[in-house]
Amino acid sequence: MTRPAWRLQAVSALAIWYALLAGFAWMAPYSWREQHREFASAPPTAIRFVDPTGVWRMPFVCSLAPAPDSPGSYREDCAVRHDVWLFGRAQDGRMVVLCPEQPGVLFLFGTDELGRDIFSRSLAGGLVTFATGVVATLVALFLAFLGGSLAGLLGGWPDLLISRGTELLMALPALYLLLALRAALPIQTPPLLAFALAVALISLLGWARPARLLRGVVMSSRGEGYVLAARGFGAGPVYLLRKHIFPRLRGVLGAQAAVLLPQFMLVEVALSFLGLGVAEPLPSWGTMLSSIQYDLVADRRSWLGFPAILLTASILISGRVARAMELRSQPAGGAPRETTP
Amino acid sequence: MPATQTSERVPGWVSVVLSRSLQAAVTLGLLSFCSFALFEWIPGDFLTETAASPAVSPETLAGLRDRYGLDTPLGIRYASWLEGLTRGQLGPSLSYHRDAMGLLLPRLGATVLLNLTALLVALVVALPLAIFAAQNPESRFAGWVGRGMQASLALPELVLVLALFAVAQAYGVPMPGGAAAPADESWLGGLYSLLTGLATPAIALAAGTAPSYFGHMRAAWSEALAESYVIAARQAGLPPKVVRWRYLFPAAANPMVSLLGGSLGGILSASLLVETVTGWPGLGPLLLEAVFSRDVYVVVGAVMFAASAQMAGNLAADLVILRMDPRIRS
Amino acid sequence: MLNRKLIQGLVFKRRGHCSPSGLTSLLALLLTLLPVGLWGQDPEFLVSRSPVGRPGGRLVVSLRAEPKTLLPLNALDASSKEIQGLLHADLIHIHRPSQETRSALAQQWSRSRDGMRYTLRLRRGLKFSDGQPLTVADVLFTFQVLLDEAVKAPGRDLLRVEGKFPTLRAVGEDSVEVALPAPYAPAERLFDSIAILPRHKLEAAYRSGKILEKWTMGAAASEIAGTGPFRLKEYLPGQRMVFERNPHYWKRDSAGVRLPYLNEVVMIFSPNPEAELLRFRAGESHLHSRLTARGYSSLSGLPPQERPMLQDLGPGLEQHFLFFNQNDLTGSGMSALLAKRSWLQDVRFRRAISLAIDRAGIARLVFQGKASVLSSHVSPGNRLWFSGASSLPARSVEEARRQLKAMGLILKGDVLVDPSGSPVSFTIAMNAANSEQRQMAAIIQEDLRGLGITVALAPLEFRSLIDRVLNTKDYEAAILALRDGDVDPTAQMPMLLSNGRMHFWRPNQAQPATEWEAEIDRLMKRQISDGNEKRRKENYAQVQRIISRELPFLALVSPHVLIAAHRNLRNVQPSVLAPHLIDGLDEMYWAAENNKP
Amino acid sequence: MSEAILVAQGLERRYRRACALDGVSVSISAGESLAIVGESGCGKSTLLRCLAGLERADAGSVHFGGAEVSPLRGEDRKRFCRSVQLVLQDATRALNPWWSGLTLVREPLDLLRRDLSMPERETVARCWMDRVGLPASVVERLPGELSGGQRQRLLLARAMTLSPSVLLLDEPLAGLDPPIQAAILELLKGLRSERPLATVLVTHSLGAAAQGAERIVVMRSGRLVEQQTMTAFLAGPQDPYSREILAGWQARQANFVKSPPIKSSGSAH
Repeated sequence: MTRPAWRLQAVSALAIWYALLAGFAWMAPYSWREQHREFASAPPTAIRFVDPTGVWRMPFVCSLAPAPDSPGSYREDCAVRHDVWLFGRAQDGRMVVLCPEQPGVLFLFGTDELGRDIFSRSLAGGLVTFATGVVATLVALFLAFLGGSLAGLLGGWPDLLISRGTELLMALPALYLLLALRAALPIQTPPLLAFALAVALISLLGWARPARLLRGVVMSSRGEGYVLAARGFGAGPVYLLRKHIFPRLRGVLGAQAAVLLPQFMLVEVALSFLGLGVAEPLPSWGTMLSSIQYDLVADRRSWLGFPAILLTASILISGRVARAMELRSQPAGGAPRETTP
Repeated sequence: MPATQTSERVPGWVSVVLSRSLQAAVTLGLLSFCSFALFEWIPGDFLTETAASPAVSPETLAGLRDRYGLDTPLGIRYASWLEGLTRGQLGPSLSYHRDAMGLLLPRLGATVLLNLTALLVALVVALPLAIFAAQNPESRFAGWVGRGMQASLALPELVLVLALFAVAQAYGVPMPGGAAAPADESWLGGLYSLLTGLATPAIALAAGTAPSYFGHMRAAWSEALAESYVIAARQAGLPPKVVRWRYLFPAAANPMVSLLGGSLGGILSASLLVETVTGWPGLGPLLLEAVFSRDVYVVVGAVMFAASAQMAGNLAADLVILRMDPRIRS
Repeated sequence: MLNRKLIQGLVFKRRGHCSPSGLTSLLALLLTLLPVGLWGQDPEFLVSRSPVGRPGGRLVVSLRAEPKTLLPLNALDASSKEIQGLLHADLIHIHRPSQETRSALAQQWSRSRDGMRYTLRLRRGLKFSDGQPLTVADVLFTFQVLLDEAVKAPGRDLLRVEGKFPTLRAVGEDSVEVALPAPYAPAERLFDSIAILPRHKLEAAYRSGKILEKWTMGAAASEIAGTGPFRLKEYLPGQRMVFERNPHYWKRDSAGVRLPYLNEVVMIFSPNPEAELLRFRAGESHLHSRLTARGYSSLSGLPPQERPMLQDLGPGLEQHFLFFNQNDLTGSGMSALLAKRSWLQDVRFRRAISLAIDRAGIARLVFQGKASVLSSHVSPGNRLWFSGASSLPARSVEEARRQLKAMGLILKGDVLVDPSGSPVSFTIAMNAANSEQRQMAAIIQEDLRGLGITVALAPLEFRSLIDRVLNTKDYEAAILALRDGDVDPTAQMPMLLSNGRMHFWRPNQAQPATEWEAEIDRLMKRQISDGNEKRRKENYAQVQRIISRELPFLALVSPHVLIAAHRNLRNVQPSVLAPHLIDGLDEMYWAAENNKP
Repeated sequence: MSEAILVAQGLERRYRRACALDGVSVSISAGESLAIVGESGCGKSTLLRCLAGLERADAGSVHFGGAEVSPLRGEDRKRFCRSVQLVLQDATRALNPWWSGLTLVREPLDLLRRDLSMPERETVARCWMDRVGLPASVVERLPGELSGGQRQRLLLARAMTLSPSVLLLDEPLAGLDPPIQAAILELLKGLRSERPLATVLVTHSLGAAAQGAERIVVMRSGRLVEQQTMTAFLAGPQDPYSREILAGWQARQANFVKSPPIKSSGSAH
């Protein structure tokens, strides 16, 4: 496969992945905040094709009822069947992917402690996690581009200042900045905004590493003969940046974006593990994962790990894009060779 | 020419170290001051929780405030901290009632132990596989190893820790993180408990770094295989073993060494979250606890250690590159 | 995950009222007569009432956090206090399972007729763990240090009665007399957990003003001496502490064997509950006193030959509650809060919210049924003081709607609006590290959505939260938890009195802002100086009634205390009072040889 | 001799410890062709960059048409850039590897001849590419796809688009095969015959210098050791170092009688 085609494929895989996530979140069987308190901690609902008499039927789910003796366990009664429709209409009139006939319930990956559908929450949570990753990546890349190219182009004391500054930022524990931030915000700040600010703050700290990388690229570009030649034609720094350096940076920026996106998504997860993630009832992969930690050990409810699978898949795809982007930082004709034919 | 080169190089090397150390000192100074100032800014201080306890009267609180120097202006506290630093002290831990240095050192040891173990695991797994993959690029196994490494890179540390916990509980494998009590007094029992405690965090960390060693080593090895002097050596009929260890390995080791230098910089900061989640008794849990309890000197001390290690690692990596790359050297 | 128990720090010091039971005095009398001739140099033992056990063995316990200090004077955190119980002993001890006071280092005590003077007689032949004798001088030294203003020991205020401190003097060779500045009903409970310090180890440091720098975690084991059942053997920072049997301990069993039975106790530190549970299940630790409901059910699902001893002790003293900002905010500049004041500070609003909250749902979903619904601030776990006087009206969304309508808050479509037309919405702040409170808040949020009220949640880091509630007062509503150290209502004074610093909803009032707060002040002050237990209980029941009528805070649930111990351990005496298990370590023993590590 | 247009006086330039230029004065007259010869690292390239205004000397000055170069800004600076063009050493690196041949040649025009419209600039660029003998296909090719000689021609074309009065060439022949070297030198000669163009050719090869210049300057460790007309130099240099390199070259000439007169690659050091 040729390089551009491979690159295109990787990028579109990422796009398709998140489009699918968004689409399914839109058509999730349940709302991410709906609490089915009578079905708390329910295991995944099985979609069946064979009824107890051994007859093949259209896909259906059995009627579910809490077991009277122990909380968190449920009994299926397959004498009462509810058909499952692909793309049916839910009670509230929404079009949903998998729709059980009322009053049947269908929890593809079970429910959490409050009886919320994990499948629906994972999809919506993915969007929250993804959005925070994208916001943080954009902010960080913009700052990195600014800082890195300034340091690399100007050299001298601006370079020294920016280089040491980034070192400082990299060493600063971001954690207590976050503590400070949420504590300093007005209490009425909407949770999502507060969280977005926290993420923006992380990216304010996260730009240091890509900035150093970009500075290196700018530095080496600055020493390139063609940049020197352009200066011989009277080119100013803005022209050099725009015409000669930025095209080289573009590939690096793209690769960095693909590297930073999963990194910042993982920051979201880490924040949630420390209890500083997005507030309930808004789901995110981070909050969902941090809340299952104990359950995984205490109960054998492995299906709770569904968001972990989605998260890993997202990072896998991002990694592919990063590698595709790195190839872009080489000219299409291949690097010029020293020898003459 | 070689003579002039060495005489040129040593002063260059020294001057790089000197100027970088000076810059690092300035950065560390700024960093410590920023850390102090940030703590000033965060609402609540060490005594907030004590103040919420009805058992303590306002007079006692004022006394404690005075004893811990919480009302002293920031500048003065910072100055006295710097002064203590010259005597090898990091300031008193408010909750542990002792100098932060004595508190931090054992934890630093644990963190270093964990990171070195993880590094060792990563290298032991990644390098042979990388060499195999480079030597047999067409083999099916190499393809699967490459894919596995990509997956391992994508697997977040925290998810891996969760998975390991789940496995540990499902199969009764005794490998929760952190330090356990040895079952008996013998050194064997101590070692066993140490290893079971190390397993989860070390595996989680190694899984994240091994793919990068694998990738770099595979690339370096295949590049070295294509070098003309290596091809010449093979055509000359040198035994494969000699070619591997005398020709290929040194050539491929170069990028690895600079990569290692870089990862040694993170030896005190790379594992904090994993330590916290698995309960390994390193810097991570202590730092988090100190942040939550506003134990300012412990936090500043830990940050200083981590930042110094980071900068020393960066410097070491640069020096290694300086030494190994003939182009930069001349 | 971390600091999951936000209640850290809100630990109330135990105080209480109880006179020595007749049985104790009789036993003590018998004991003073018996041993003199029989054991010669041996101390005047306290004889355990538990079954006789077999000596030997090693026990591993996991602590949630590392202790911060070995010096009892400095101990503020829960772990340090737990360690203190192993290393040191007090004069009079609150027996945790029965919640009553019992004799400890003080062999017997008497109270003067006016209730102002207590005389405590020490056991004869007491020795510290390093073999040095314990005398009256050590007791006087301990109190001198504790009460010394210059030392600034955090525990000093626990001894404050009516703003003044008691004075001590020696009476004869083996007794001390404690003179209280005012009559104080629960005075005996004051002595619990005041560790008697060895003068020979600490006096020099005290004289040079450096006593608080002694006995840090880095201190050598030989420097530390105490009268507890164990003494320090080894400390590995961040990993574990090892304690060995104190050969000079002052208790024996009824067969004459000196306690403790266990040779060694190892404390390991498991900051995260997952590792703690995994370790316990793997048999690497032997006691678990902080089981969650899930952990409990997972352990009870083990096959019988592996299943540990499990016990649900019922509701503990820990309770979660929701409250609204009732501070007078005029001139504070918090306009958003001021605009909501008219309904946020209305008792009918609180009643409506209380009616709408699904407390049973919280107990069932968040705690898997291992929690009790609260009707007032006194948990049913408080056996001595729970009155049952207040009952909770049944949950009723219709009734809540009626209450809100009566206030002039009406539904417009799906949204409840106040008379000025702006929607009724507020933010609940809670401890970010406490996942249970986050879930409670999510349930409340969903419940109130049914009333048309939009609730936002703001998880805050714990100290920031406390700072907001008590200092800046910039919050609308908050969920907090309290865990009382003792059952006596005196422990609640700083919260119940209107000038109290812990009067969460409106702290430090110069004058009681409302008539009912003034009434509570009067009742609480009356009960403290009253020697008559029945009248005290009546007064306190009245306080409970007022609280459930005015609802300054909405008590939600009280989680059950769930404990587990290795199935071969005997003499395990769990209690709802903290520490739930390790207070009885001196009497615990291993039943079978094969579990003696 | 016509008037001097580019004059350097007492140039000094230091890098860290090493001294690249140590009091160099040289003047270039309109239309003349000058060769600067010396071994690698003697400061030739630094001198050239100082002359082109790309580097500032630590001491001394460069004057162009009577005005000092380093303080020039704005339009004056542009005028100077148009008049004095530098063709950089190492054609591989002097060309942006992402740009096509035409864009590369057009770049100086884009920067300095905004007065021309885009089609006009393209016409000029194509015209020059044609003049230096590049095939039409180069227009769309990337530098990585060209041969070394083609790249060198591209550089020449690009410098010539501005019709400069001084062309500074830094080792234009390095790494090229002898026939191509000769062709490039021929091309230069042709260019000079068409217009008033002064060329400064920096090289370490005496043969190239002898072929491509009328006057020669010999440099050694940052100093000028000899300044002569080419004929006088070939007849008998004054400086012992110059004599040494001339002798070395002549000896090699004798060894390869049959080979073309310019034999350079890499044997001078």
